[in-house]
Amino acid sequence: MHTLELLQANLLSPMVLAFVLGIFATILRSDLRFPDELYTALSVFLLFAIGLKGGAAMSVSSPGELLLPALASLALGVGTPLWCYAILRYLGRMEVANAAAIAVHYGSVSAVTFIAGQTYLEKIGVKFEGFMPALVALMEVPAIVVGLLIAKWQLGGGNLKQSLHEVLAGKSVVLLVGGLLIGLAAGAHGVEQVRPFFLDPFKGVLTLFLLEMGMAAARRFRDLSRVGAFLLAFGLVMPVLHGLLGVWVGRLIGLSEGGATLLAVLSASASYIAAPAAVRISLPQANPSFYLTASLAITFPFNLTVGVPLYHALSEWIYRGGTP
Amino acid sequence: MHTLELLQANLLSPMVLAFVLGIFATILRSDLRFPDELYTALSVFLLFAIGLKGGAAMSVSSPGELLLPALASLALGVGTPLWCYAILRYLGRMEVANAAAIAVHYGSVSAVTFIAGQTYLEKIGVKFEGFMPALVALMEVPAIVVGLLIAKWQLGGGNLKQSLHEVLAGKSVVLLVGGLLIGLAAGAHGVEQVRPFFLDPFKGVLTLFLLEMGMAAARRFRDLSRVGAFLLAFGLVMPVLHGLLGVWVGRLIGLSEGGATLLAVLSASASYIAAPAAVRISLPQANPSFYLTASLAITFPFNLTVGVPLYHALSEWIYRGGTP
Amino acid sequence: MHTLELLQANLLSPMVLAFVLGIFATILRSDLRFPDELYTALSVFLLFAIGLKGGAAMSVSSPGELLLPALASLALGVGTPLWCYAILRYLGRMEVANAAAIAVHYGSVSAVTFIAGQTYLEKIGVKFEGFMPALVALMEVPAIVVGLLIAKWQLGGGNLKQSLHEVLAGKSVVLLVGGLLIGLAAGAHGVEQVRPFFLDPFKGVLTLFLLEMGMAAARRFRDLSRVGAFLLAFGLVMPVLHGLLGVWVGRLIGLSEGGATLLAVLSASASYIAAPAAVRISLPQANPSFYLTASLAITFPFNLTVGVPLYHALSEWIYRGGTP
Amino acid sequence: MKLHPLKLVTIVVEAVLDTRLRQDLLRLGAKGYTCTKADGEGSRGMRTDDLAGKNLRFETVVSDAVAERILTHLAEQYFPNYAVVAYVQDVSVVRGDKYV
Amino acid sequence: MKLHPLKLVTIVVEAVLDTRLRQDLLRLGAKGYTCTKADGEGSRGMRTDDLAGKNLRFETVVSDAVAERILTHLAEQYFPNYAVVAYVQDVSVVRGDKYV
Amino acid sequence: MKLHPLKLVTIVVEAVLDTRLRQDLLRLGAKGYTCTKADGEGSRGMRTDDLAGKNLRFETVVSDAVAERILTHLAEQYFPNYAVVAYVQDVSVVRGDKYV
Ligand SMILES: Nc1ncnc2c1ncn2[C@@H]1O[C@H](COP(=O)(O)O)[C@@H](O)[C@H]1O
Ligand SMILES: Nc1ncnc2c1ncn2[C@@H]1O[C@H](COP(=O)(O)O)[C@@H](O)[C@H]1O
Ligand SMILES: Nc1ncnc2c1ncn2[C@@H]1O[C@H](COP(=O)(O)O)[C@@H](O)[C@H]1O
Ligand code: NA
Ligand code: NA
Ligand code: NA
Repeated sequence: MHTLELLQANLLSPMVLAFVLGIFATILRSDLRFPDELYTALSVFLLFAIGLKGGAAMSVSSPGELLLPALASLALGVGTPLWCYAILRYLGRMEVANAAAIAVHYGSVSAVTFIAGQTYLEKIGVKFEGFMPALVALMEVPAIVVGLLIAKWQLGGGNLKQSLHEVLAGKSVVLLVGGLLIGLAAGAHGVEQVRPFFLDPFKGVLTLFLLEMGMAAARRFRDLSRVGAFLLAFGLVMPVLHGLLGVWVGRLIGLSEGGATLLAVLSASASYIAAPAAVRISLPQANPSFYLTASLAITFPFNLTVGVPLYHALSEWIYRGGTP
Repeated sequence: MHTLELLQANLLSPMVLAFVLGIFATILRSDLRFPDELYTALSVFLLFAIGLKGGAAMSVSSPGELLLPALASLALGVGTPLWCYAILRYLGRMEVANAAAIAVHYGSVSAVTFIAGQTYLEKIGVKFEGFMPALVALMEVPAIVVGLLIAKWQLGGGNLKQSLHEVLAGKSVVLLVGGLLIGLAAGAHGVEQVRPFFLDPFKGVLTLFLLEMGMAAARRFRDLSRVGAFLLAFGLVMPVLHGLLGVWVGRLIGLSEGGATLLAVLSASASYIAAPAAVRISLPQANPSFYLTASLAITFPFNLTVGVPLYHALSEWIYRGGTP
Repeated sequence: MHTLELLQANLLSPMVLAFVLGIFATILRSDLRFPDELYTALSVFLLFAIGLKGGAAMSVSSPGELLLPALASLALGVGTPLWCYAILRYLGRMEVANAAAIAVHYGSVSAVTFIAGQTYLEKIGVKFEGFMPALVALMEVPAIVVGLLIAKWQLGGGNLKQSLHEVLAGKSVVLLVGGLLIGLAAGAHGVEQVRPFFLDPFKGVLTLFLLEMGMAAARRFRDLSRVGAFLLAFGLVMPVLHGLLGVWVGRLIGLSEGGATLLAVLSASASYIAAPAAVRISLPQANPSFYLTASLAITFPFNLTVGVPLYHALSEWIYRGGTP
Repeated sequence: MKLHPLKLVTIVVEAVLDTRLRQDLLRLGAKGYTCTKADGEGSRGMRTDDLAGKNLRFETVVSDAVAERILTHLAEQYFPNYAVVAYVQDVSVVRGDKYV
Repeated sequence: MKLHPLKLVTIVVEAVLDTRLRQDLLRLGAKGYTCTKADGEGSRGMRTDDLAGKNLRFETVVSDAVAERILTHLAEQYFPNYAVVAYVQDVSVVRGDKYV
Repeated sequence: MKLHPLKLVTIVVEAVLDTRLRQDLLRLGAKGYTCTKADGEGSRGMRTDDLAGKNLRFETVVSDAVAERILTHLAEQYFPNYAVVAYVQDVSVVRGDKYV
């Protein structure tokens, strides 16, 4: 009951409702469009702000605390694409390029899903470690390397170095890590100065952003039939398994209940910004209909609506000794 | 005296002054330009925010209250274009297409004028019904249908179905109604979360938007001579008549003094977003110089500066028994 | 020690750190880009907001107070390009067009440097006169006239009238002066209404803007080798001399310590918006690599990081009778 | 490299015709098109672009027959009442079969 | 459909020449033009575009005589000191009288 | 005014190839290029543009040899797997030496 209430609260938050509005706008063939520039501006804001906030939080914690979570994130980032590839290739009988491409997406992470998870925890009053945003940056990259290496090993060709540079110097890593470092250097007091721009309006900006995300996801809906039942199931089941794994690992390395929830959210999320760009450059024979539709039109909506509250419920359940 | 003071206060508000600055920037041939994308972003913000706010207000009122005002709005939306057409065609001796096109604009409403009216009332501390933004959406559409039907009936041709879809699924209706529904579903408490982004900065965003509107209106000024004295008079007299009618209807159906003022503002306002797009598609033989100049360069500035305080003064006068 | 602490505080402010992040993003060849439209939107915001704030502050001061500072600003605006030209032409042996072009830039002012200075003073709690933003507008223009006159006199040709119009009706003057007049007319009370949009988030917007400025400055870095040691020295020494002069003049005309600091910041700053546009139109034979690189890649970063705290330290030192 | 001769049709229209023109082009036989935002001035004094967006510039590589069809369609449907400009050029493309 | 041969002049200039070039084109006899935002690289190393906007790409359909006049004007006024590129092509238009 | 015949190569590609194509063009001998943002539809159903930006439209004035080289490069490197369209036209320019 408690979980259901929280689920309902999540579904009725302005953020999730805006996402749904975006879906409807597209289905109704509305002429509502966000200019690309607005989309870029909103994403710059969100990534930089989440970095700033995390950095300010980290500035009061000791660097040693970060070690274990960092290692665990890297391990998750390396492991996830491996089993995803195996499942897609041998269970799903997909071509090498497509299997590797999708593995990259599910191994990497979605910053917006993370942000939605963080906003959810804040709203229901659950604390988490300040360094969590640093893990977003850490988990974005390894899966891309692993997935592309698999493809290279199976197919030959591909330019791993170029796509590594593209991810590491890509705008999401630069803004997130840059924001973190600025938050760290300026400290909580320094970040306080820019609170009315970067922190207070954060949820509102996220709402507007999710409106656009809803439209983008819905534009992919017509590809849903093309991707087939296997990928649909994959896009719904893998997040839950990865979520469970995330909570379990989080507990293992001593994260708080909230921190474990966010690690679960990260593991469960699939990238749709950094990964698609890297894959399109380095693995162009993979069909974007598969990886983008799965990540953007299946897994993202699932995580945003049901996943986040679910992972938190799992975390709560595990942390409170398996009793609901 | 009291009214004059309020008029002065309105003319000296940052919003109206920004509109005047926009006019001057254009007259001085400044290179100040707002990118289209900024204009779009600001209008997305304003429409969605006004919807959210209205929805949150409606969430604490009973649905029954909305019935009478909704019916009255629809009646105004159907009636206004009828008499506007008659006046323009037979008194103004305009061509069918132009008369119908202008009737569409004066029968439909301007969301920004409404927003300016609402902001004015809030500033001078006059309360109004929470559901008023819903009426904006309701009053935007009927006049477009009626006006285009007149043109179809007189001229044949035209694609009413397509333009109906274009208005109903148009961005202003989607954002306004979408915002309303989200506000309703999330409730006042949910909307509170996004207050620092959507509600607190509202007047500032409106100020920036009106700066751009001033530039757009002034670009139309050179067409003023072309439209002729009749249309100039029409653009100044009709709003006042519609304003009076709006107050009177508002009182009749039991709105508060503030609610009646806003109904007057809506009736008096002329559309310059939804209507032009619909008319241009469905009635392309009508000359945009006429309808856009009248609505954007005559009626909008009039309402923004003098109209809004005037309609409120009328409302006050009527509600307080006709004694000033 | 005290000064060093303040310098450090400046260097670790989110604004300066964002500038540094921008530099790194470019050096790392990140794909992070701000759309032109976002840059325009941010600069519209900053210029208009600084005007509004200044206007509101001026609305409670007497017009007479402005006379002496205005005259002094004009004198600085006329004098600066004269000696800059002489130094560049005869000491630096530059061509007439290039010397005149650079003189224009160093005689004119940078609104963003001013804004950074003002933000710095506010943060360390030093008061200044409300009319200072008016001086930005006053000091932007004369140097452009003087510099172009020199070039015209030496080279013939050039269209002074056109470029005067371009500066006077240029977007930075229109927004700054327009904002000032609106602030004046609306008064502190009127401006209070738009505080959550124009004033509270100001530092945050500046942070984002400086991120973009850092990228733009860094894109100029590869031209640094081309401009030569003389211009490099010029770009570092002149600001300090002009800063000293500014403090001294400020004291002479009776400004407060903070006011003198800001006059120093203005004198020390080099234009990179109004001046380049005017020079490019009227003096196209001058090489933009020289004037833009000097102003954007040398002087601006210097002022932002070291200059502002330095000019304040100078001011403090002079105002407190030469004892640190 | 073998090149195939085809036609490039460029069309500048007011933004209000966006959706319609896209549908028209594909319906009339174009296999694709490219669209950029534009502004401009022309002989007609009609501007609806103040707040609703500016012009759009479409270009489409097509066969001679489809080019003819597109121009005829524009001339009948849009030239009389809308701000539209269109012109045709010869182009050479690499894979000719992609466009017909 | 009867087509008329005309010239298409395409001009890419730095953004600072915006207003000027628009006026020039109409004054030199063009009946209209279309303008899109662009960026690019060229042989000159001069970039003022950092903060003041990028290039603009103008295209105008004109008679041979006007094309000639525009090119001459560009060559005299702008080529020496500004970042400008211009080229001419043959085009066919539907209503030839609209452009002359 | 003396005009020189050259080739105009127009290339529409998905935005992900931005940096690469700029480098390619200069390396293959183009002395400059102009790039505008675009969107469009084509025969392939692949869209990565949802969130990562749309198409880019490059145009470059080059000699016949460079045009040939660019088209061959596109055909080998990008046609098989990317959304790319390219076509060539004849153009006349004022200062021919600027482009070769
Ligand atoms: N001669 C021309 N050359 C290029 N574009 C033109 C020309 N005339 C008109 N246009 C474009 O077509 C649009 C509509 O023109 P018009 O129908 O003449 O008002 C203008 O806004 C321009 O973008
Ligand atoms: N060969 C070329 N083809 C197409 N556009 C060019 C070419 N060369 C230069 N441009 C464009 O013209 C602008 C100015 O070039 P430039 O004067 O050579 O520096 C560049 O920024 C490009 O947009
Ligand atoms: N026939 C065409 N004419 C003009 N542009 C085209 C054409 N076909 C495709 N394009 C452009 O090239 C891009 C990729 O096309 P495609 O590879 O066919 O999917 C599209 O998004 C369009 O912008
Ligand atoms: Na993941
Ligand atoms: Na009305
Ligand atoms: Na200066």
